[in-house]
Amino acid sequence: MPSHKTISNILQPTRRQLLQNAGLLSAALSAGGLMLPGSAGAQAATPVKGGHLILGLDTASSSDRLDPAFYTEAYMYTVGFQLFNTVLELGPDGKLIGALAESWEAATPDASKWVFKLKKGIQFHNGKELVAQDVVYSLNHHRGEKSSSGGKGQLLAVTDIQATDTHEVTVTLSAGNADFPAALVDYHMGIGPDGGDFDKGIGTGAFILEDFQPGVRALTKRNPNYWASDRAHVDSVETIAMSDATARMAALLSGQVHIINRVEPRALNLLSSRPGVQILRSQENTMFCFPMRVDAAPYDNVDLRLALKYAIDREELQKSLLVGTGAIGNDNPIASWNPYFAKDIPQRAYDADKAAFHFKKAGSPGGIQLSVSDNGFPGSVDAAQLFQASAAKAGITIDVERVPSDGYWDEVWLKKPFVASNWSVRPTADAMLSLIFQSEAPWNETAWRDEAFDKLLAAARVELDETKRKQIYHDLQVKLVDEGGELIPLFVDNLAAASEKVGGYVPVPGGGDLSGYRIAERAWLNA
Amino acid sequence: MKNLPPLTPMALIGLVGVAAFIVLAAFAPWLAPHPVSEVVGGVWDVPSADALLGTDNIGRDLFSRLVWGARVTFVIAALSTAIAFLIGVSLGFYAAVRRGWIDQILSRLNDLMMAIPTLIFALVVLAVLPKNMVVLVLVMATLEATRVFRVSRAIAADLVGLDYVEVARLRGESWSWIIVREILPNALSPLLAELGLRFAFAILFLSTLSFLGLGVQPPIADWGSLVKENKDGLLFGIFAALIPGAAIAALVICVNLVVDWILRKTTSLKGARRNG
Amino acid sequence: MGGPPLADGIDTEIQAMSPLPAQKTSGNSLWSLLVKRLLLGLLLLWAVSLVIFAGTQILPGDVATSMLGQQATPEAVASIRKELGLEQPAPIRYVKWLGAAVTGDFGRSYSNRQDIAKSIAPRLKNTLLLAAMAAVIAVPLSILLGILSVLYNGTWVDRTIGLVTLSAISLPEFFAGYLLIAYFSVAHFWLPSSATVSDAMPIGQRLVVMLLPCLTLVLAVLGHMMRMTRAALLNVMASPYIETALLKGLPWWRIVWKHALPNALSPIVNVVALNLAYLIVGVVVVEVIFVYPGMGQYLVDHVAKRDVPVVQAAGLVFAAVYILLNIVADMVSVLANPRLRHPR
Amino acid sequence: MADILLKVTDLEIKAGDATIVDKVSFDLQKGRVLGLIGESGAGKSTIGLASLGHSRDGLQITGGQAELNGRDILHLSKRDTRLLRGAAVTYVAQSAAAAFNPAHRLIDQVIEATLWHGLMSRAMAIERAKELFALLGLPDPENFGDRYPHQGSGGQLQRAMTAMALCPHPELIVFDEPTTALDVTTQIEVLAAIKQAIAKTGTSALYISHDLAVVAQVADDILVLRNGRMVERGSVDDIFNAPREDYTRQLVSMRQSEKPAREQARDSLLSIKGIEAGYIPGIPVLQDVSLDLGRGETLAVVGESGSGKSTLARVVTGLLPASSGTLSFDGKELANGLAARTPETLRNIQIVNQIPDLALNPRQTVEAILSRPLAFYFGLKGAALQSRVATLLDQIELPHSMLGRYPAELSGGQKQRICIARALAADPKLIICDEPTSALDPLVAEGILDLLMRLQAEVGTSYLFITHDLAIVRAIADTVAVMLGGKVVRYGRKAEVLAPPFDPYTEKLVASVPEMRPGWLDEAIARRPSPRRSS
Repeated sequence: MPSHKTISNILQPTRRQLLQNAGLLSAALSAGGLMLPGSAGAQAATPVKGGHLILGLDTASSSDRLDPAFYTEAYMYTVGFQLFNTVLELGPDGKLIGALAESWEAATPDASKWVFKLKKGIQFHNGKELVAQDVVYSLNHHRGEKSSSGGKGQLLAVTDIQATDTHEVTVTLSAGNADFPAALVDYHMGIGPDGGDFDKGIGTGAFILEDFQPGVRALTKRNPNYWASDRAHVDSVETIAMSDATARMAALLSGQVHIINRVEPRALNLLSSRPGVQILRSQENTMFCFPMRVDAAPYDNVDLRLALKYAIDREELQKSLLVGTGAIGNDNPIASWNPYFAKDIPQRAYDADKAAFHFKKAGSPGGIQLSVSDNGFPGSVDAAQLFQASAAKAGITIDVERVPSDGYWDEVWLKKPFVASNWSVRPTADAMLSLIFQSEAPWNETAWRDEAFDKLLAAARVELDETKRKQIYHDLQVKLVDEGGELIPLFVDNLAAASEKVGGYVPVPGGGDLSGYRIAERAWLNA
Repeated sequence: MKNLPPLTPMALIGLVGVAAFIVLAAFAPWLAPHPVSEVVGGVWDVPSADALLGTDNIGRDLFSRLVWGARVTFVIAALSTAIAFLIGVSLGFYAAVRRGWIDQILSRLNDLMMAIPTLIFALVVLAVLPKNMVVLVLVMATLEATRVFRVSRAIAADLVGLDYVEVARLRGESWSWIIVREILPNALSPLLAELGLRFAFAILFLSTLSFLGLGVQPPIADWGSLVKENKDGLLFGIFAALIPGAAIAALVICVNLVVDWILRKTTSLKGARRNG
Repeated sequence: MGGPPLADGIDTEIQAMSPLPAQKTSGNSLWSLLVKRLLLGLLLLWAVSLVIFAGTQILPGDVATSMLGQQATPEAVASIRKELGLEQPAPIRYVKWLGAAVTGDFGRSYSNRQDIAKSIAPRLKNTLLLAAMAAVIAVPLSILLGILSVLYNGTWVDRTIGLVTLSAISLPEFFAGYLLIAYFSVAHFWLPSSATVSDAMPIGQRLVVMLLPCLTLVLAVLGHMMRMTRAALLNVMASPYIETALLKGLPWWRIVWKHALPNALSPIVNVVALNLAYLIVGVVVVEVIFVYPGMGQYLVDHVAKRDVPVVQAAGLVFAAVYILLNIVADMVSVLANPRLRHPR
Repeated sequence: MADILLKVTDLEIKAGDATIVDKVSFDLQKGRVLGLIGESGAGKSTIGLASLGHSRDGLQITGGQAELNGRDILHLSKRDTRLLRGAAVTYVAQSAAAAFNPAHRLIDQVIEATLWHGLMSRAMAIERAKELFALLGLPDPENFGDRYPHQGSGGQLQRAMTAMALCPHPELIVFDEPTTALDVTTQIEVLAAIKQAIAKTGTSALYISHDLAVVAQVADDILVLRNGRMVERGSVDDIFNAPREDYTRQLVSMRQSEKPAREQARDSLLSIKGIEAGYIPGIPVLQDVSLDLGRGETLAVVGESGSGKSTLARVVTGLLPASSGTLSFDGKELANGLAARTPETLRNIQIVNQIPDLALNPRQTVEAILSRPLAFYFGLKGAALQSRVATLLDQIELPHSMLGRYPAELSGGQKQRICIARALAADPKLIICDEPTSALDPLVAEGILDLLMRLQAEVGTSYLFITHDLAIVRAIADTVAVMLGGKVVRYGRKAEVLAPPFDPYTEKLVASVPEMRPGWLDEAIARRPSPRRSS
């Protein structure tokens, strides 16, 4: 969920939280999971113990809280996963693996009741042993009217959570859902001691809180009796808030921090050209897009949409924005590595004539206003300018309106008809499509309402025949590419950088940046 | 303008620099080889025939960006400074001429304005209002007006005491006449200097606002935005990244040189000349 | 932000800066004068509080909704508004807020429910620390340079000092900051580029870490103060008593030091105050570039979050600092002025 | 003659290519006082400073020598010049109030040079200073030095400055118009003090002044300068009894004119009744002032600084509203305060200020300055306007070529004439003259006075004439009011006021006016009864 944070810009919690949840929900759906190619520098080598790991991360805020319910951004995810564990985790292969739970299963055939068996002998930082009641308490933390937790959405279907044994938790759902366990992977689902205050940061995590200054730094030291013996290599971790991209790079280059996130693609080559720097890449992790609301003129005209799709120079965008990283989009929300990706749809390229043709066909309407701020996606302002220029060559006038990053997701996104937006890519087609293109989806940013589409989507979810299923997804993609309001020029790799001393990085597909934000317990420092 | 000191080399440099800037701003459409946002090369290409100063962070011709940027920078800085002076000088003079409670009220209000942190003011206002040039100019003008008020009031306060102003009052002249005819002409040279300094300040202030993302809107960019766009390059010693910042500095220096020249004291170190 | 007000070497500014505008009525003792200034300052501060409160009321977007975001059901919004006391009319909220503020209670942050006073304190401390460090370097240095350039008025020394300081103020702060980083941190690994200080940090290391941001600030304020010092001194050097001193056969340095400086103090002190205020209030850019945990960054975070109480608190603190510094400056220049120190 | 202390030969000083001092030669014997006299621009101060090896900025000593005890002091090294100044040669500046550093106590400044040159120990220096304070008749000599400059009066400071000059036992003191800034009554005190001090210490001195009458009292010899050239040099007696040059004769014969006294007062134009006024509430500067000015007559208000005479003028103009009392003008009640007055009233009361430089807007041409009132009051335009302006110029005896000039391009006298013309332009019944001549050189001043008198004769304007100079009163007044401390102490027709029996103050005032003859001071001092008060 990259959202370039300039200091004047506010990152809207709500949207991101729920997107994250949705993302993980779907991540879990990839129970047939697939390994994503990551490009981590030092993987193979054997872990080295000890050392003080320093992270310089974007998106911290002085209003951050340790309570997982309020996490909204990479910075707190990374800090939170140092302190808290979740019941389940996403493995490097994208599969669900047990964390605090050793096993889990549906207790009823209709999957409306789930039983989680917890590992024994796990201790909280305060010495208390982990029991079922802690999990019950921690999960309930996200439920009920008063809770304003970002995890709330995950547990809406939950009707009851019981400690059915000292180390057994039983969750009852209003309706069957084979994918429920995935909910417990979510960043917000950190487990704390029963009745405890989450803002104290006491969990079962690999690291124990030493010092936390919101928006400044978090210092943690290794948890001596951490349950996962193969993790938590460094003695202590310092997570420093660095909202300025240049400052982050400077810190890495001057050896003040070991790892930074949110590397500007433009700086990538220069950065990687520096000795002692490795790039940590999570491939095609994010989709950059210009959604058009198909219910608003002039975008309600399919030819205009086509015109604009042809009028954007994707290569140029990739070259200038991503400096060759990432991949070119084809107005298709499904990433190329996805098994259901429709390879046969021809890649759309910049074509001024076609654009002009469709534009005329649409009656050459005026008043095409693209509202962007760097909150839409990093570089979206530059992208909009380039789009403007290339469209102009096709005789299409785009009026770029730069809106304040501040309040972008509140007042612009989903409100203005033509904006910039970004999505973290979901591992499964269903997740991606139902998230954005279902008629009733809250973030249906293109106002795409198509009953047939919805039906097919629902059908696919239960279709067990792979070929049929593949066909359905294919048709859906074709429809979106040809008629959809979503203009998707780019898929972006999440780029982080680290000193070459850092080992242990593994990309976690669908889990987001920095080894699914668990870099702290995975990384070690080579001498 | 009368009684300016003789031209010094430094002053000459300053004048030339400022003139050059204004020319850039005025003739941007003719001077800029490329449109503002046209991509002509790779990221941070070295200078070439096509891109005299190399290309910027997304491969646009830096020279063209600079030229267009000069225009934006100039327009905003000049406008805001002009407005600031319109407000600041008229109020400042009025306060000085009327003295008494009018002066007190205006001055205290001004103190109040100055006590409100510039930063908060800019942040709040620019957050509240739509980000467009008009708002930007007005915000900058308001903030600068307070400083202008302070100085121009001081200038006028000195002149008001002079007999020829009293004579005018005795004649029954209107305040406006006294301000325009008796005070303004004699305040010109310090005001001119102040104008220069405010203009320089406006340029820096604007660039800071742009750096904070509160500034100029695309596709145009002021010099401050250019620095911001290219700042990453600074770390890697990219030539192009240095230019916009250097340009701002050079311009501000030139303005100050001119100001210093206007203000050059004829009074000596060794004591004022008295008759004898 | 945007560099300190550049109004170098204008007599008029010197006068504009002269202490106790208008009311130079001698006869009233220093104490009554001090009290007068303090009361005036308080009055001003109160006025500022009004303006700030009013200003923050017009921040866009409803706090409650932006806090709840997508989950903002009317009921939830209502309950939040009640919880925050937003349903009360503004005047009442103002009075309550001010009443609490004078007791040092700025309420709790909307966004993270934390006691604002508590969270501001360390940030303010850091900001003050950085400002102090910069001032300790910049003030003596600029005054020294000012004196030097007067001693060597018109010579190459004077010109060089002038040009260097001028260049210093002419560099946009963030640009200067990045240049320093690029050179001292990235090109050579001499100084750390980020200044994330914490109380755990040993003081020595703290200072090292703060060196670059400090240097940037020094560059920003040096020129203004130096040029003002020079202008004020030159101004005084034109007065008859300097000639008297000259005709006593005193050497140049003594004339400048003993006869000119004491009489040029008031404008100098005032410009120093102005710049100190800037160091404290206007450093957000530097804080961002050098990742320094000070007030500015804190404030900006919360403005973004429409965290009204925080913005109000910060605004008030900043204003208080500004006003206090000015009062101090006034008093110092009063003390420097025998007319007011020893009334007839 | 006896051994020569200072010998100046063919001294030439230039500002750029303008010659300020042109081939001036003189010498000064030990123990004697040479008076340098001349109007502004005569180069007298420049010569004075040259004898300290100093030339003000923009001036260069381009020729000649100045030898102190046979040692050339014009071409010394910086260091030697420093050693000379403040030790062998010292300086007393015109305005001690400005020439003392406000930041330091007087004593420290008085002994600074002495200490710096290591001439005596601090204790000794302080002792010496105290003696000098006593010698110069300063109050409480023991502690006087602890005061700051702003705590002393003009006269006291001027004496303290003399003490400062005497402290290091100099061989030569340069007095640069030491009494010019003082009131007559103070001037006489200071003069006496200086004269006595010089006599007692036997120091030689250059005494620079524009006022021959003053110089005559202190100097042994006089050097008359004009436009940087020597006019005449001789002993005081020669200069007075046998002046060789016309210019000298003019100087000597000045201040003789007197306006014939009119026997009977005319009907009243302006009458002032029980006026009380002040700047700070509760502290009245004027108390119960009642005066009367007849049509076409001149009411001279005389008094020293702080007597409230200028305040009175401000009340009449309306710039300063009176707190009580009434003004009536031309039979009608005169509104109290500017705002309340009709344009007609404003037109009828005009003012001529003390310092013409401040009274003329430097950014306006003579034509603009003179045209404005004509356009403002009478709406004159075009030809009518021009011809009226022309006549005004004629009235003040200035060529029409002046029209295009800016004030900076005029001499002091010309400026003052323009001010008068501006007042005339309004065709007023009353012109308030606030010390219109005190900033001018004597001869120029006389010219202005004559002009005013002539205009009064021609157009019958009345003058309210503020001055500190009795000689001027004699020359222009019909009625005289003597003011002291905000009160009128003596008021009546000139003849009565200036004739005995006097009230003590007026007597002192009359006695203090320097008379144009040597030895006046000694007699005046002798005549004074009481031991010298500190002024």
